[in-house]
Amino acid sequence: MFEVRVQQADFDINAELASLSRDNPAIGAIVTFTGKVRSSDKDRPLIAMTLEHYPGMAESQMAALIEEARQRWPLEAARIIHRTGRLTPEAQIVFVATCSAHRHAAFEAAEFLMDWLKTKAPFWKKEEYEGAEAQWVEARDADDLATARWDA
Amino acid sequence: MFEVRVQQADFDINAELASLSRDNPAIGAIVTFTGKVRSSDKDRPLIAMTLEHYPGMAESQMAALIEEARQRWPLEAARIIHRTGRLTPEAQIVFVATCSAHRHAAFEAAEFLMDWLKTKAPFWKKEEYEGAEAQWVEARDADDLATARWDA
Amino acid sequence: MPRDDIHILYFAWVREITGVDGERLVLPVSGLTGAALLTHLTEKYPGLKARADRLLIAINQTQSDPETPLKPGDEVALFPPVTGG
Amino acid sequence: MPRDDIHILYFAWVREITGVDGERLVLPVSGLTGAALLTHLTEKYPGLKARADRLLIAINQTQSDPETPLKPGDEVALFPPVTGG
Repeated sequence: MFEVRVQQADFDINAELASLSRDNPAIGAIVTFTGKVRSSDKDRPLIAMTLEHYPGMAESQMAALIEEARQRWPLEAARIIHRTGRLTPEAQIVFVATCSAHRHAAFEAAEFLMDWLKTKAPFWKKEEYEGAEAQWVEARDADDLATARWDA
Repeated sequence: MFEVRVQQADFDINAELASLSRDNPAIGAIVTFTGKVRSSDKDRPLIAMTLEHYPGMAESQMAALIEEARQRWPLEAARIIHRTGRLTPEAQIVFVATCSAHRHAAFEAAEFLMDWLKTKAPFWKKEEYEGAEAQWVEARDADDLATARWDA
Repeated sequence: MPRDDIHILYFAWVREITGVDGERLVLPVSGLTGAALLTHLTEKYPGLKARADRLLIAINQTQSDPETPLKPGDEVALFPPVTGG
Repeated sequence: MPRDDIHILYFAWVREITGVDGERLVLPVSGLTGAALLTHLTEKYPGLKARADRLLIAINQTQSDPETPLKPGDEVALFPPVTGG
């Protein structure tokens, strides 16, 4: 039960969790991360963001991230979903779920997947702020640092 | 949107997330933890577990854990639900959700709440294994260590 | 009229040994500590004795030092280390 | 018949500068590196020049060293540092 998806459509967390963990009584711990569009960043109201990806490479990178996580933690199931297209505040953008027998593996694997996803999967965000031209988001050093801590 | 509940009834993750994060566009990151009954532990098939709590103190301890998490991380919302009564394999036992602007706060606060919940909230588990008398679960040193790491 | 007794509550295997969820007790001496109460209870419930060193005490729903003196009206709970979550 | 060209893809602001999603290019010299391709492209698309040092290159959907030599049939993508998640 390891899956990655890139889609324009929204996702339903209950449905994802059911398909991940149903009929697997070895799962004792499920961690999910959901990323949502925030309405304000840097004091200006955000109108929308548009997510673009590199079809093919995005999916294969996401699958490689899950493989890497499975090398590091004993996972029973995991899933990454990333939306693309124009999304308005409060919309869901990204979903990561990890299932394991025990909680620490599930927590660490989920945080690892998000950190790596942010720096290794080919997605790009363009933000539209009130009264300004839409701008591509700059990569953040903090994300590189978050990724680097898993190299130890 | 900070809430704790102890209940016999199951919980619905979508409904909990909707009530936690609806109409709050400051939320960019939601982390959930769901603990489930595993069917096997120590090679024997588990038939069921029964959860008992200290009414009043359980709820006030859970609320205190959330207060402590709010002192440590900028949270927009958080919730802890703990079920009691007899639960069979694959049943949901416990739910923790944390909402913040950014992912690291949400991840760390959720893991902190689970670690503290395991060692500070008055709940007790009794396990029924195939062909054996039901037994109270012993507290684990690993849980005390997991709690202690947040003291630094 | 203020109460002159304490309310004792038992949980998990402590309750199975005592056979009751809880009981009221008039403090035999003023300023009795939780530890002394426990010694008193192990006489009433000998099954507690072997595991008395692993019991925790909560006074008025707050986990407390066993040397804390008890007062009339206190709610005193005895239970094993917690195992929820 | 094997292809004698490469397929170049552009993403995010790189695509906005080039004005096309992608294009095919016959390798001007055998063993051209990604870095040399980029130099070639900055002549065609001067807007890339100021930000060329921040571009990443993927060859056949794997992020690659700019000094890797390109081969006919390669899919070569140019894009800025990623910002998803």
